[in-house]
Amino acid sequence: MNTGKTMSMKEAISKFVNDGDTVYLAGFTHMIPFAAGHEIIRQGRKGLVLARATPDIIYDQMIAAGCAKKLMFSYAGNPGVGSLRCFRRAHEKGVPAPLEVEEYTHFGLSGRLFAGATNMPFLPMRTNLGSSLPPENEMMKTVTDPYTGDEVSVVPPLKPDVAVVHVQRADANGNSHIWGIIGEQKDTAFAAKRVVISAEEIVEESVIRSDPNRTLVPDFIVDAVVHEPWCAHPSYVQGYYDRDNEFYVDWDKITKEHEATLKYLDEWVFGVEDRAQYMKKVPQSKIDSLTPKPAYSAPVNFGSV
Amino acid sequence: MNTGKTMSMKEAISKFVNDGDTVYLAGFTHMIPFAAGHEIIRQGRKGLVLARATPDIIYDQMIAAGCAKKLMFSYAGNPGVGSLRCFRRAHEKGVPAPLEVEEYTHFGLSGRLFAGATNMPFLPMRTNLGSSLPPENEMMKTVTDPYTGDEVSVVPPLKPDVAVVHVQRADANGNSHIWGIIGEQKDTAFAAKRVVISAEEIVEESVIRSDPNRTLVPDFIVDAVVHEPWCAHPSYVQGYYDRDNEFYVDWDKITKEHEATLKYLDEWVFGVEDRAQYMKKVPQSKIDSLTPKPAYSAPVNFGSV
Amino acid sequence: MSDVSTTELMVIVAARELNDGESVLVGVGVPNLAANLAKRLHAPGLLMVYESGTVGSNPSRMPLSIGDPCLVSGAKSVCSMYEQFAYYLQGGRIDVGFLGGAQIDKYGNINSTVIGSYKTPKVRLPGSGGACDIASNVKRIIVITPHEKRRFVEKVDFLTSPGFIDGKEGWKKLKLQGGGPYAVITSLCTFKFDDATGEMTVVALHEGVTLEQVQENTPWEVKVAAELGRTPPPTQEEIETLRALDPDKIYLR
Amino acid sequence: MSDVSTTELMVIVAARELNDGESVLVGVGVPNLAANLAKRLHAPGLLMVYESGTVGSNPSRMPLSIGDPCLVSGAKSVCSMYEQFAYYLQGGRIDVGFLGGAQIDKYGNINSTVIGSYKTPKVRLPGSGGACDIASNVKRIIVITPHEKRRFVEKVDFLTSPGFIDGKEGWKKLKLQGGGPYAVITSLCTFKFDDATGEMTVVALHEGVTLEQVQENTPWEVKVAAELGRTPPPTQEEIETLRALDPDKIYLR
Repeated sequence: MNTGKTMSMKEAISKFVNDGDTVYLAGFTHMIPFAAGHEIIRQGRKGLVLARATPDIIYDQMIAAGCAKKLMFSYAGNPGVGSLRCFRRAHEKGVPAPLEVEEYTHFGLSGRLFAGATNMPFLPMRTNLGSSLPPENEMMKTVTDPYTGDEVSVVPPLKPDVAVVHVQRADANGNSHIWGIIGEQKDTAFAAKRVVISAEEIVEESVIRSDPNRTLVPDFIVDAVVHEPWCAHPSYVQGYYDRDNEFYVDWDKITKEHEATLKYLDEWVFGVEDRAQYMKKVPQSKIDSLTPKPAYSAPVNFGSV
Repeated sequence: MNTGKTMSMKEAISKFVNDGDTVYLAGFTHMIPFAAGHEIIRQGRKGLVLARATPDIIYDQMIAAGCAKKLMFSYAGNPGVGSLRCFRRAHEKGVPAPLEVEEYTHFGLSGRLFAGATNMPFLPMRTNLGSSLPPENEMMKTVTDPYTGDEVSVVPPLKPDVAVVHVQRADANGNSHIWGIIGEQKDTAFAAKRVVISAEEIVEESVIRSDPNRTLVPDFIVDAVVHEPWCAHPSYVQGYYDRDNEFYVDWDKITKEHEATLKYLDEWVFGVEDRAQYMKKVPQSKIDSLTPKPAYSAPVNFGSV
Repeated sequence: MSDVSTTELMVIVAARELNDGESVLVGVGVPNLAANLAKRLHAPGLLMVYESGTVGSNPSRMPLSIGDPCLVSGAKSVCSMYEQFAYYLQGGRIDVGFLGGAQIDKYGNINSTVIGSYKTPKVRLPGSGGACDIASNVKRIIVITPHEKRRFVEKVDFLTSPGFIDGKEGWKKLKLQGGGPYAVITSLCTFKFDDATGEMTVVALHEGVTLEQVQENTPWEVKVAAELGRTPPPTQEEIETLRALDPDKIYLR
Repeated sequence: MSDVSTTELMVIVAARELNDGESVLVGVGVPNLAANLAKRLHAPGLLMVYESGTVGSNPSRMPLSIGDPCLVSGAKSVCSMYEQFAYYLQGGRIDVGFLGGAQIDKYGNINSTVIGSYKTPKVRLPGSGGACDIASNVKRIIVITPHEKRRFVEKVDFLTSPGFIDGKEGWKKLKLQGGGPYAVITSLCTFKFDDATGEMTVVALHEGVTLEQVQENTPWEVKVAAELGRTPPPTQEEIETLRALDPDKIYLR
């Protein structure tokens, strides 16, 4: 197999993520690349603009570690649990450092990514009118609809400096098959200036080419490919492992105090070298409980003429 | 198997296509629903606005049969061959009847469908500026980009009265798996007020549910489901049959004169009752030559938690 | 029925507001229970759509988030995030959306963003997520909320999701395609909204609740419908079906 | 090399303009041959994208249309029609686009819509298709056309796809993201475009062709590059590789 653009997560983050970058770690609840976030923390990146519709636990950790100067988001909660305490501590109290916010609705932020991915000048959308948000965010503007004369809310394209997109399977050059909740995976990859793909499995190009409709990210927009099994834990990967809901609940307790949060980071981020070492610390019983039973898609015939 | 919304093409056209409708028979080179076009001709619909990016042979036939008052399109050629002679005869010479045109670029017309499918107020796009087309089509307007001050071309949403979308496999309620060139299949279904799905195969709902990412059309926007094998001939269906290129070349000769064209319609459209009878007239050797060798997609695991 | 909890009661009352054949945008927790309860009882053809892009899910367990893998395996269709908001919500294809929040006012405006000022919040809440998008585009908004004084306010600190703004006249000027707030189901009563003014109006009191109790827990002068009703008590079938949906009492605490 | 046909020559000259690692939006026929020829010779990493949404195709036969199923089986990726134009073309990800048409003027403006007036055409041509979208968004436009007087005109009857409009100044006002026309490869010569004025300029004459022949077949006064070159003759490798691509001479007539 040719090695293409494959490298370690350490190398990929070192090469493609710089201090001050606008970073988008993709994944709407699904395939959130925790391993990439942890490596960014380990490498001590500073002054990042962290963009994600749902910051989730991974950005809470990066904020607690002091990587971020700003959070761009649409829903800053611990999904199904409650608050993101590190985000709140930074934004409300400046601990460990003050944190600016740039806030949208889900439609608004996913729309900014879609507009960035497709290089639209701006994107009209049916939302935001009447809300208190547009006056607080100068990126949200209005335009007069030339067909009806009505006022229409618009957002500008978002083009992050760098994105990490985790996928189920990719070839060594970055052609990626993604299934399940596809969220903003494709739009993030197309919108970003630099793209790191991490994958549960690296497969032969022929596997990708057997089903081109499943390829949401084509290789020529990809800069690095990282083979990183269990990259998304405690988030999940459809068909590979389930969400570790227990950890999402525990995070609420771990983060009650900043010091306890740092202790967690010391053990699980700074205390390991990479995802493989992290996974060695996860008990086998936990791994077993998260592993789903197989359920395969019915194949389709592309034919050969 | 429950019969859901299944009915014959005859019944579906009779129920859902009215004189004067804006009709979109979907399919960018692929899965063009010829059987639906023929049934519309047989049922003698008049005054239709025929919308398609590429009118192709099917709309040439419907124009020759006198069904259309207007053609909305972006490329009115016989792909790989040359002119659409019936379209030209109608538009240039009024034979068999005058034909208006409403014309876009491919991006413009596929954009109108996308905007219709997603109910955008209007869609900004990077094209049309400098071209002679916008002055000839009052639906194309410009808006000032509120971020840069630049002039931006926009198109309004298109919402056809009725669409026919051919697919590889659907369940009885219209959940549809589509692969290969997916063109404007999804956008047409979501944009249209009434939707007829025709399918090479009707499958159990469990087949659809085994691969929800492949479902481009969900049942709740579908009005009728027609089981119509070989619906698309002489166009093609990925994995089922190849394009009958010979017929595309022949069509150029058949249509040199309006009378010869009518003779073709008499034999192949009015001379048969339905697609099954039409296929009985196609020689077995032709059918064999169009049948591809199988080439299956690598399955994916969705897992069961 | 004294053993029916307040949460169970609210879920059952909400479920009754869903009609067969409708499409509903579901969040996790209480709205998910309401939708699933309706589907199992009087609305077998209810279409459930989640913000995560899953359509027609067939979950094997109680979903623990709107992105739970159990919502994907066996779903009818799954699309991207932008597509979900564009094709389904903006497309005008969703009949009912459930919303909640920290504050609600008498026009059904909801705050789920901050307590205090936006720039220097006392409490920073999660923010809109899809709530403003849902409020702007669904035909009927249903709110399920405990009836507490701190939640019912004269004026929301921050307007996250539009109700009828300052009344129906002002709301009409926004030309939203959605139908606006439809019902607020609380631990004490059901509110609907006055057709002319867009103001929240008590239409039914739950069993054992008085109008005085409602007024005591609502800071503005409560409007009452001409024909004030009583919430029909939960039936045995409703209670049993609901409890079977959440046997581990994850949400039915 | 006298047995090399005009079409073969134009394809070979066009192929030389494509660089390894570039992305090219390909139409069927002659442009498809040029791209495949370049890929087999000096540009193995050329990425071919088709209007039909297929990316990185691996065709088992000569595609007979841009939607040929052989472009799908074994492709890297296939997306929808709007997506192809939005993510790839508008996305600014395509380096080279091939265009053709019935008329071209000295600024590289192309007509593929009508001969005569738009409302009452003498000849109705197929129209833009993706041509105007390609012209507006690719970094380099390459035109391959027989050098005939009726095709080279002072002013196109209809401007389907923008070249440099009335010169670079006017063109800059449109703020297109594309780079505009780059080369016109005819049966007689290769034109490129003057950096300052945007006017078509002969840069190389094909073997045996004189400047007088070019002028005779061009209605305006032809500009000539300061250093006029000669098209290097097709090599044996170029000819053999090209002919192997179209053994049935479907396009190499």
